[in-house]
This record gives sequence, C-alpha cells and structure tokens, in this order.
Amino acid sequence: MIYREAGQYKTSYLSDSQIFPIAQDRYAVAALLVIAFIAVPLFASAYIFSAILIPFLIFSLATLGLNILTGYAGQLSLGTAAFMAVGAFASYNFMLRVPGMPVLLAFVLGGICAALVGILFGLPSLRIRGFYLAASTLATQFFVVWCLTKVPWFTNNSSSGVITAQQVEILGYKFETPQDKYLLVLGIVCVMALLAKNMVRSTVGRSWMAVRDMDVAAEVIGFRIMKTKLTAFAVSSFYCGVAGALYAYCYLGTVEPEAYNLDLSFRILFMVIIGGVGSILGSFLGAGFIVLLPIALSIIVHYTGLPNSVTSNLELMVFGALIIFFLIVEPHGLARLWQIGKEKLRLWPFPH
Amino acid sequence: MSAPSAEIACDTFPRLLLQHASKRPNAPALREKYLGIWQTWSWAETAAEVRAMASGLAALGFKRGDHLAIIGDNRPRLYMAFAAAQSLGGIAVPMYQDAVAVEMMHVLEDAEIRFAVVEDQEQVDKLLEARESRPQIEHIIFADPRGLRSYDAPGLMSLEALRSAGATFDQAHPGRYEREVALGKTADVSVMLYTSGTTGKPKGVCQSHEAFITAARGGVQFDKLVATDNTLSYLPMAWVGDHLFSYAQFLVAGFTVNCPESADTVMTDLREIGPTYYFAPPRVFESLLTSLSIRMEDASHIKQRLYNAFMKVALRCGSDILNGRAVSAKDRLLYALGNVLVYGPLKNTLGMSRIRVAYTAGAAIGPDLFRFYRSIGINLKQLYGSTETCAYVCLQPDGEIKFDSVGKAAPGVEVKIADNGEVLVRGAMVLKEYYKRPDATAESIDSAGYFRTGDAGVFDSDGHLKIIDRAKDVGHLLSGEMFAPNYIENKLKFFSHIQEAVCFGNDRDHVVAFINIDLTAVGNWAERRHIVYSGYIDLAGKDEVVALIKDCVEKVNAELATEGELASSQIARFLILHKELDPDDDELTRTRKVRRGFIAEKYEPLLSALYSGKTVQHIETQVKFEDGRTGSIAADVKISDAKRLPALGKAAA
Amino acid sequence: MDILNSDAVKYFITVLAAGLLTGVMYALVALGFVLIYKASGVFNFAQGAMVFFAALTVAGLNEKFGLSLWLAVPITIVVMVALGFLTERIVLRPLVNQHEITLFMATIGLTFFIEGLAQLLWGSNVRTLDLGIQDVPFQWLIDNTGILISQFDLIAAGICALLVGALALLFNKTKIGRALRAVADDHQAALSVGIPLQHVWGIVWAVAGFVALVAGLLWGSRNGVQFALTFVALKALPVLILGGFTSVPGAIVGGLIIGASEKLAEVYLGPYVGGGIEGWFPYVLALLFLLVRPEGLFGEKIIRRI
Amino acid sequence: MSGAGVGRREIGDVILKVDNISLRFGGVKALTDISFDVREHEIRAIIGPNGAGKSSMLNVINGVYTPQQGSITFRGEQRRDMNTHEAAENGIARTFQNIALFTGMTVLDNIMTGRNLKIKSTFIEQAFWLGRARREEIENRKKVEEIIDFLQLQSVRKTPVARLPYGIKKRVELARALAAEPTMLLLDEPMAGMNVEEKQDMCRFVLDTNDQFGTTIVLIEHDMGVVMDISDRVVVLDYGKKIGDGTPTEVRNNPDVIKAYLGAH
Repeated sequence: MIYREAGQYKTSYLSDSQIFPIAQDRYAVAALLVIAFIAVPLFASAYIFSAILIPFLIFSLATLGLNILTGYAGQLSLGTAAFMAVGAFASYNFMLRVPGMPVLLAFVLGGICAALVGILFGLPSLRIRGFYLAASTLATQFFVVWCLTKVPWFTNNSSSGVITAQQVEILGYKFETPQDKYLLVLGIVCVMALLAKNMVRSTVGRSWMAVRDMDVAAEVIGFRIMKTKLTAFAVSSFYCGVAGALYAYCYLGTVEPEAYNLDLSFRILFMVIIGGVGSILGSFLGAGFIVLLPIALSIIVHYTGLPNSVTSNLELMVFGALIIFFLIVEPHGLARLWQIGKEKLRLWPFPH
Repeated sequence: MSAPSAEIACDTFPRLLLQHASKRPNAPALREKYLGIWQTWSWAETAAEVRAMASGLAALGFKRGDHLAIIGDNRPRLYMAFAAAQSLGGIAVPMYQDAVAVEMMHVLEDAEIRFAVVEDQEQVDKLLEARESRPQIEHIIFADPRGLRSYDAPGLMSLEALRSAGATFDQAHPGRYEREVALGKTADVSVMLYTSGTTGKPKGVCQSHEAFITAARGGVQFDKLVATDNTLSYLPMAWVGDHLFSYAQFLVAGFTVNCPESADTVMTDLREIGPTYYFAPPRVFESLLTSLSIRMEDASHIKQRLYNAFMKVALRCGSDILNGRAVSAKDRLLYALGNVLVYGPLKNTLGMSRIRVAYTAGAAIGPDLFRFYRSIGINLKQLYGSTETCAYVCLQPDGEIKFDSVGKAAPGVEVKIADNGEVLVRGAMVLKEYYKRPDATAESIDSAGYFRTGDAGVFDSDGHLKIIDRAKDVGHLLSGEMFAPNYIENKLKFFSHIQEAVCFGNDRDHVVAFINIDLTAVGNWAERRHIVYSGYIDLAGKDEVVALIKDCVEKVNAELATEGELASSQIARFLILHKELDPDDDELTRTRKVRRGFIAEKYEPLLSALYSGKTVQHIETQVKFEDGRTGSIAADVKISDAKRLPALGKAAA
Repeated sequence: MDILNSDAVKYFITVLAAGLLTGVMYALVALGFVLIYKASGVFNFAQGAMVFFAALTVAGLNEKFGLSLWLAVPITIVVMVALGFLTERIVLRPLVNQHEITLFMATIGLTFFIEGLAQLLWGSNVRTLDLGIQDVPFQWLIDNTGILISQFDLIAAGICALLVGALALLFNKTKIGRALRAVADDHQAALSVGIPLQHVWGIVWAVAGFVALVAGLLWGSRNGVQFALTFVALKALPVLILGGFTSVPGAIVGGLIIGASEKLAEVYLGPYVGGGIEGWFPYVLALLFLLVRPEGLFGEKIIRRI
Repeated sequence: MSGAGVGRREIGDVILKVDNISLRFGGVKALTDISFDVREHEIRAIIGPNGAGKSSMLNVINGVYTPQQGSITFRGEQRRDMNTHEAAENGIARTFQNIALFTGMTVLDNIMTGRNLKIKSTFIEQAFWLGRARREEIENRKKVEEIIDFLQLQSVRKTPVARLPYGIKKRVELARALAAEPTMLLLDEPMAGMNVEEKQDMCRFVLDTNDQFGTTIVLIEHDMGVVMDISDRVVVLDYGKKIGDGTPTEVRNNPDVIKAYLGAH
C-alpha cells in the first residue's frame, strides 16, 4: 500500500544488489536509525535502556551469531552461551592483563577467542550432522562453563568466581550512564549487522546456504565443506563472543560463568526460531519478542493478581508453546510474517 | 556542400540526433533491460553507435535512397539502425517480426531489400530462406550472434562486425559521415511503413522526415512532452504508432525510450520503468483490466469491499477531478483517501503511477474501459490517425475528454468530412506516396491534397471528431438504412466476455453476428459457476455461455435502438464461432482487424445458416498451428435469435 | 590374588560398580529416547522434562493431597500416558515429515512447556520421594569383599533390568511390538501394509511416558525431586551418542560406559583439575567417540546416495 | 534444431579416459572393469537400462565415489581416482538426476554459487564489501546474467527455486553448472521427466552449450531419440558392464545392445 515501486529501475549491478533495493525501505531504515540514535536517547528512561533496549540489542547480536550458524549454515548449536562466555572472559582478561588495552579492541579479541573455540568445537561438524551435532555442542556448553569456573586464572582468582567488568572508556570518554552504554551497544550492533548482511549476500553466505541446502551439490560445484562449516562456526562464535562481552560490560557489569548457562543458550535458540531461521531481520525480531514477552507476562500476572512465582513458570510454558506453535505454523518465524506482510503491501490491493 | 555546422536546421532525424548528442551528451537516450539491469545509452553514445553503423553500411555499399529492412523486437540497436540508414539518405523499412515467410516475401520484394538489420537467428533463418527466391538480399546484419557462429552464408555479418568495419571506414573517409548527414533533405523519404491492408497486398507508405517530425512536434507540443519523460517501447517497430512514439517523438522531444527484456517480462519491466508517457492499443488496456478484475476476485472480502466502494467514488468523480472540473469537498476527500488506499497502489502495481499522458488508438475503446482508467487518475486519451498520416490526425486535449470521440484536429492538421461521410485530412504529415503504386496514391489523395482516410465520421457540436466505421464498410440494409458493421462490432467487443465480433448485414434484410468469446474472461466466469469445460470449442458451445452472450447482444440492441438510423442494425441472430479468429489463418490482420469478406467466404455455411433460420450448423475448418502444420476442427455451431427493440426515435415520431 | 584385595583395587571396584549402577539408570532414561526415535524418528529432548514431570507429580500428589505411593503412582501412570498421547497428537502429528532438526527443536519447546507446567502445578521447591529403599551400602558385600555398593543402586538396577526385559517382551512377542518394529524399519512399508502409523506413535509416546515415570521415581528418590532432574536427561545424550540412537542394547551398553567412565574420571582425574568434571566428561568422551565412529556403537552406517 | 555434428566445433583429442574402473558398494558390484574415453568438444552419451551403473560412472568421474580399481586420466593427468574438489577445479561440472538445487535461494543466487571458484576475496573482504569483494560480485553477476540470458531464465531470475516448475529447475541446474565455465559437463538425465517441448528446449540448450562454449559433454539419457540426435558417440552399460561403444548408428546395430534393450523392456 505504501510501496510505490514503479519507476525504481536499476541501471547497474551495484544498485541492484544493494541491501535495500526498494527506495521506501531505505527511507524507513534511515528513519529508524535516526530514531534509534537520536530520538530514543533523548526521550527514553534509564529503566527502558537497561531493562529493555540494551538486553534487546545484545541478544539480537547473539541471535544474529547463532542465526549465521544455524539459519544460514544449517548447523544446530546448543552452545551459544558458551561462546558468549568465552568472549566475555577473554575480553576481561585482555583488559586486565594488557595495559592500555582499548576496550573495543578487547571486545574484538574476545570475539576472536570465541571464534577459535568455535572452530575447535565445530570440528565434529565435519563428520556428524543434525542432532548428533546438537548433542555434541552441549559438550561445549558444559566444558567451557566448567573451565571458567574451575580455572581461577580466568576470573583473576576471584573467590566467588564473579568478575567485575572494567570501566568502558573510548578515546577518553567514559561510558557510564545507561544511555551511553545503549549508544555504544547500538553502534556495535549496527555495524556488525551490516557486516553480517554483507556476508550473507556474498559468496561466503552463499557457501553457507549451499552447504545447508544440499551439501553434496555444494561440494561438487567446488565449495570446500570443511572451510565453509568452520568459517560459519568462527563467524558465528565471533558474533556470540562480542555479544557475550557486551553482556558483561554493558548489561550485567558483574558476572559469573554460570550466567552463561544452558538456559541462555536455549533462550537464544528460541529467539532464532521465533524471529526467523536464516534471517538477519528475524534475529532482531526474535530478540525483541523474547525480551518483551516476560515483561508483558509479568504485567498481565500483576494485573490478574496471581502470585509472582507464577510469572517465571508461565514464561517457560509460553516460550515452549510458542516455539511449538511457530515450528508448526510458521517455521520461518516473525521474519517470514514480516516478509509476507511486506509482499502484501507491495501487491496491495491485489492478493497475488 | 560545406561541412555541417551547429547551426544546421534540425529537420531530419539524423540531425536531430546529432543535436541531442551535442547539447545533452550524457542524458540517457535509450535503455534496454539486458543481463538483468537497464543498460543505458546516452545521446552521445547513441550518436556514436549510429555513426559507426552508418559508416559500416556505407562501407558495404549502402547508398542514398537504398532501403534497409529492420526486423526484430524493440531493441535500442535496431532503433539506431533507423538513424543509421537515414544518415546515409537511406530509407528504413521496419517489418513485423512475427510475420510468416510468405508475408515477409512480399515486402522484401516490393521494397527491393538489399540490406537488412535483424535481431537474431530466427530472423536470419527467415531471410536466408527468402533469399533462395529473392537473391537481391545481399547483406544480413544480425544483432544477437547466438546460435549463428557456424553460419557461413555470404553477406551475413554481426552488428559488431559492421560497427568495427564502420569505424575503419570512418577513419579512412574523414568527414564523410557529416557530409552524408548534411546532404539529407527534410522532404526525403525517411521511412517506409507497410499498411496492414485489410484487402490486397500491403502497400509501402512513404513518409518523409518532415511528415514524421511535424507530427511528432505537434504531439510533443500538444502534450508538453519533455526530455525527462520515459516511455516503454514494446509494440511492433513496423507499426506506425511505435514509429511515432518511440522514434519520431523520441528524437524530437529527446526523452528516453526503454526496451523491455523479453516479451514475457513486459509487465514487470513496465512496472520497473514506470513510464511517464505511455501508449497501448485498447486490447492491452482491456486485458490489463481483465487480469486486474480476476486478481481482485481472489482478494479477501474486506479488500474487495474497499475496492468496490472506492471504485464507486472514482467513477463518480475521478474523471471530473482529472478534467479539472468542480467536485464537492467531500468527494475530493474520499477520492484522496481512495488514492492512498486503492488507486495509487493499483496504478503502482500496473506500473502506471508516473504516467502523465497515456494514449490509445488503433481501435475503438469501450467507454467503461476508458472511464475506468481515467477515473483512477490515469490521463488516458484517444487519438486518431493512420499509417498514411503518421498516426496523427486528431488528439483529445486535456480536460476535454469524451468517451465516444477521438478529439479535435491536431496542430497543423486540416480535417474535413466529405459528402459521403468520409474523413479527409490535409497537412505535412500526409504520406508522400505509396511506393511504386501511383494508382493507389492517386486514388487516396485528391486534387486538393486531401488524404482520404477511408473512415466515415462526423464532427459533434464541440468540433470533436467521431469515427463510425470504415467508409467502405458502411453499407445499407435492404431497407435502405445505414449499416456500420464496425460500429456494432465494437459495441459488442466492449463486453469483456467478447473477444471478437464480425457483423454482416449489407444488402440483407437484417444484421447477424459471429462472436468469439474471451477465453480468459468467460473461462473464469464458467469456473465460478462450476461449469466444466475442456477448451475453447467446448466452452463456446455451452448453453450457459450462449445465454451469457445473448444477454450482451441484447444490451447492444437496446443501445442501438436509441441511435436513430442505426436502430435498424440491431442484431437479429448470432452464433458463437467454434474457433478463435487468428491472424495466422488470415482471418485477422496483423493489427487484429477482422477481414470481414474473407471470413464471410470461409464460413459461408455458417452465414447462410444464420440467414436461413437453422438453429444448428455443422462446420469443419482448416487451421494452421504455430509450428506451421495444418489440421482441421469440426463442430456443430448453435445459432440463436436475439430480441430486438423498436427504434425509440421512430416510436416517438 | 593379593592385588584384588588391595584397598586401591577395592576402591576401584567400588567406584566402577557405583558408576555402572548409575549407568543403568542413565540407560533407563536413554531407553525412553530410543523408543521414540526408533518408532517416529523424533529425537525427544523432552524426555528429561517428562522424567521431572513424573517425579514431581508423584511427589506432589503425595505431599499436597496426602496420597500414598500406591495411589499416587497409578494416577501418575495415567497422567504420563495421557501426556505422551497428547504430545504425539498436538505437537508431533502436525510436524510429520518435517526435517528432523525441526522436530528436535519442537521437543526443546516441549521441554520448556512441561517444565513450566510441572512447576506451575506443584511448585518449584525441592521434595523428597521415599520409595522405602535405603540408600545405604549393601552390607553383605562389605562383609564379604569390602566393596561398598549402594543397596538402592542395586535395587534400581534390578528394576531397570526388569523394565528392559518387559519392553523386550513387548517388542518381540506382542502384535503391537511387531507393528512397532515394522514402523521403525520403514515407515512407508508399514503404512502400505496397513499398520496405523499414528496409532503406533501414540502407543510409543505413552510407553515413553511410563519409562519416564520409572526413571523419575528412581532418580527422584535418590537425588530428591527438583529441577536438576532434567539434567539427568541431558546425561542420556552422550549415552545415546555412544550407543546409537536406534539401539536398545546400545542404550544399555552406552549407559554403563558413561556411568562408569564419569565416576572413574571424577575420582581419578577430578582432583587434578578441580573436580566437577562429571558434568562435561561424558560429552567430551562422546564427542571424541563420534569423531571415530559417527554412527555410534550399535548404530547403522548410513550410505548416502545421490 | 540442427542435426548432430552440423557445424559444431571440431572434435579434438582425448580429454578424459577411464581405465578398468570397478566400483563396489559393500558386496554389490556397481561397475565392473569399465574403460572408455571422451574427446574434447564431443557429446558423449552413456546409456543403459535402469541400474546399469550410469550415475555411478558419473560419480566416479567427478569424485563423489572412489572406485576400488582402475584409473582416470583427465587432461593428460592420470590418477587413481578423482576427488570432488579437484574435479571442480579442473573444470568438471555436473547436474544431478534428482535436482540438487539449493532450495532456500533464488535462481540468481543458485547460479552465482556456480562461480564460487572464481572468487578470490576472503570472507573478511566480503563482510566489509571492500573493493575486491564488490568488484568480484559484480563481475560474476555479469557472467551469471549472460548465462541467464543464454538459458532464457530472465523472468524467474529472482524467484526462489523452490517455487519453480520442474522443467525450469532442471534448466537452473544446468545454468549453475555452466556458471563454472566448465571444460567438461556431466549431465545426469537432463531431460528426465520432461514433456516433448521441454525436451526440445533442453536439447537445444545442450547443443548450444557445446557449440557456443565448446564444452565437452558427457550425458546420461534414457530417450534413445534424443541420444541418437545429439550425441557423437555412445557408451552402453548393462549391469555395470560395458556392452557397446561407438557412434549412435554403430551402437544401434550392435547385437548385444539390442539384446540388452529388448531384455529390459
């Protein structure tokens, strides 16, 4: 309905392969960025920043990471939180042990450490597939958290195993308020989402999807299966690692290895499923949905006068039911619903 | 003659091209969707290509006055070939690309074609076959080399090779190209378009640069066309309309012509380009509306209601708003809302949201159809013209749109009605002559220089011309009343269920009709009523369908009853033909006009059955399939009576 | 024969036996997985949640309504069978013919749902479940060999053995069992000879629910009825990787290997690395094993044709 | 459609030679002692009844299966067996009997995957959409568009392949194989399941490919009419053994072949 595409023709491959080929989409995204970077910081409260927006952005990034691996490359992982943990604790140690370490570099290095661990634990994917692989990624989950708990060096000999993230300072500017942290996270997430989009629209993304859809054919046309899968593990883990570091530095502040438990892994998997397997946009939608759902539930529970303990159990049930619902009704999640809606708007008033 | 200067008059197409190339070298001239994107030629590039092609032709011995056949789909390089031939003082002869070999043969021979620029292997094959009996075809130049690598026929070369030969030739003969262009005179014949000819062999209509430039200038001025306009060229290049819109006006106004990727993708390409200036014959608008209605039928209930409600608003006030008349504030508001919710998106999905001016011509357009497009805000207008008048005689001025007229005489055109009702035209756009047919030329241009259009028409009180029929088709019933078959046929064809109609009645006591149903529309109608059918023949024979058509026929009768003398032309009996009329079977011309005489002869048993009172007639017909084989179809055709009303005018008198 | 009598060896045997007996209980959980996987190709991640749900229901009925075990257990059996049927009906039937990963993810959703439901119904505090069996060393063995083995573990192992035996009978001797095996071998073929596939799947889910109940009772009375029970099910995963997803004997042998190796690793390796390795050791073991033999000990090698 | 060999590229030297290939799956013998050669620029058909080992033969040539015995000589280089990746790098492309497209991608992306070996930029360059990555993307898009044009897939360019009709899917698979600019193309039943018109189109595309790019083509086909029309030489397999080899006419008159075919039907 709002789309007016007549007259939007492409005279070069560059303009044909841009991320948002439709002008209206470009305007909408530009408007959204303006709102996110300018309007929101002006008007949002500290609660909204720290309870909704910051976790939403961080989870989006982690979901994006898992989506690269699961959605694009077709490798199911239940160890997302472990890669996040590696990113967080590696960043912490880089900051701690390297004097003058810039915090952004520490995040990147944390991500790289996560990527290396990802490659290591991705090795089995060369021989096994499906839920054998999923089961084996659980090994990552348990092993990494155990390691971080048991090896005191990682937590700087903290007796409780809890670390406190260092002050975030970039070029002398200290990121202290929730608003500052929101802007930092937003900036990082935007850049990384852009990079992810670039990857999935290039050869590397096509190699992931090819391996996902038909690995024998992918091999026959010249993709190297091993390289492709390990790249997916590395990139995915890098994203999760950075998300894990942000989780520690910009959200929790103090954190113990157990914060990155299996439950978090599942939660991020849910975001992928509900948001949309194999969709960058879906990662954001899924994260938004799962961040907002408990808040909505607790409001409902509060108004219906049920005991608060109900909320957490109800949350589990609703999550579970939603997963099943989406898998049955719309396996490509909210992103597909969005896409269908958009198609309808483009064709409006015609049905097809 | 001295070397050309910038001051040279822009009165030939090559000089117009050079002018654009020097004034706006980087502006887009031609675009073609090729390899997935819109490849663009700027005016400078276009001029350079034309120069290379022209030089290449010159190197091959193409001389002033030579004819260059151009055959293929609408492609930028083929349009350039027109200019290349004209640069050398040659004459472009575009030919219908889907014509069968026999038809092509006549033109090739008549125009003494020695040179041809063609699109692809398909056309090369046709020409090579033609050459076996017409050895004068010396040079065949093809644009798309696909599949032609192993051909080694003499005189066959690629456009690429022609251009590089041209570049070499150009270097060896500096200034030659400029001299050739400067030699061109505005009165020279620039193009020869073959008339479709409902009877007899096609005649070559010789048009000068001046004729087409005058016609184009008139249109450009009339509709304020500018260099930033865009058109989509998808109608045959051999057709006068395309030559006016995609070549003459293109060079006069300097707008951009866009060529679609393939015949399958015209609709998508139309949507992508979103032309600002658009031309289509009524049948295109009609099939668009048909497919639109079919698509809407699948829409959800809410959408349908929304659509219907706002279409009502549009039909009530849309045309008035477009014509700039006074409309109530409430209607304006509703229309604005409708524009957001329905018309805007509708135009957008059709690729018509940027259209400033759209034209239709070539056949009569149904009032409902016409009203529909205008009501949703598309400035659709009718024009009247013919190959002999550069498709330019009458135009509808903005704000003065009437559904049943073709508008006022265009700038620079004199129109008058002869005593026998025939429309006569005089002006620069009238043809120079029919090629090698002084008899025909003399017959169609009178001593005062008026061209006989062959159409019967009248001027209404506002000075708008209304075309009734072909003058020669206008006949008389035995009772002496006027009988205008086309007029009746068009009324029938305005019903979406009727694809074609052929009426007979000259020198008879009443009118009868052959009808072709529209397979898509009637098929859909049948599906919704759960009527099972296997194909055209089966569907055409269904009683329900006969009843449907009978209803249409009777509505036409009711209209005719109000139109004075024509009231006697009400259809007494009709039948639904068992096969679709087809140009391949010579029943229609390439421009889809019915060949009434031929049809009457071919289906003689049916015609006599109509006049004999039979209710069923068996018939067997030869048909030609796409691959050239022939076969026959047989059917028992049902014949029905239609109710006729007393003439209203007469009853009152 | 002195070596056998040395303390070190006795200790080793004690640890090994304890591990093996735990392994039997792992095997019991794994059995639930195998049943469903064999019949319907679904990797039922929710098996652990079903174990938890069963144990909590028994404990809850016992605690909240004061029902004795003799009453609570039959009621729970009915509940579990119903849960199994419903799961098959609501969750899996609409997903039939979907990719196995999709089914797997659906069972993860199911896991959350069941866990939430269990705690919503019965609360989330830790409960004890007393089956009347003491978790004390078996005196006779201490007296005669000096090896400490839990009486509870022995009895639990006995129950497991009984259950496995019963299932074996069910599979091999009854009509339903034959249908089940036919379905497991080839869905299409089973359908074409007129075996009601969905009927069979319903039964399998019901049986899996029953197996979950037995496992829940044993694990619950041993470790207390709490959320951590769901992690026991996670232990079944390496068992399955080792044994192969489709093999009943595989589940048993795999369970024994995992049970024994994790205890041995904890006791002999743990102290050097800070302990707590039970949590991940089975996984890493299974992972290493996978690299050597991706189809598991008893699984069938898959030849992919193109 | 022009007849076999008319005006096509001149047939060159032997480009592929398989010697004494034997392949077993467990105890089942799929191929026994097969030898034949393929010459540059020719269209070589492999025919035979169902289960004759035709697909297995292609799988051996491009390294999906490893034969237990024999050797393969490709472009003068003799080896025990081919490895899939080497085969791709050496310019062997193929299509599959059961369409093996990447169902989650559009036609364009599917064909783009065929060009992966031409891409030199790393994933980091691609992530940043830097000079080389972007340039390669555009250069390869252009090549792909030429193939889309060649196989007349313009109208479905951006359609997800899952939505396409069968015949078009087959064509997209051919396009993906052609995108690699192969020296040798292995086609596994390219016309299976098609109607007459689609078959004609596909025949034309195969001949055009051979003509335009000089690609050597090895194809498996059931339709004897097609095989006789378009191939230069034919190998006949039956129960994993070679029972005939020669021009279409020779093969047609070979008594063993006649027997195998009559026996099979």
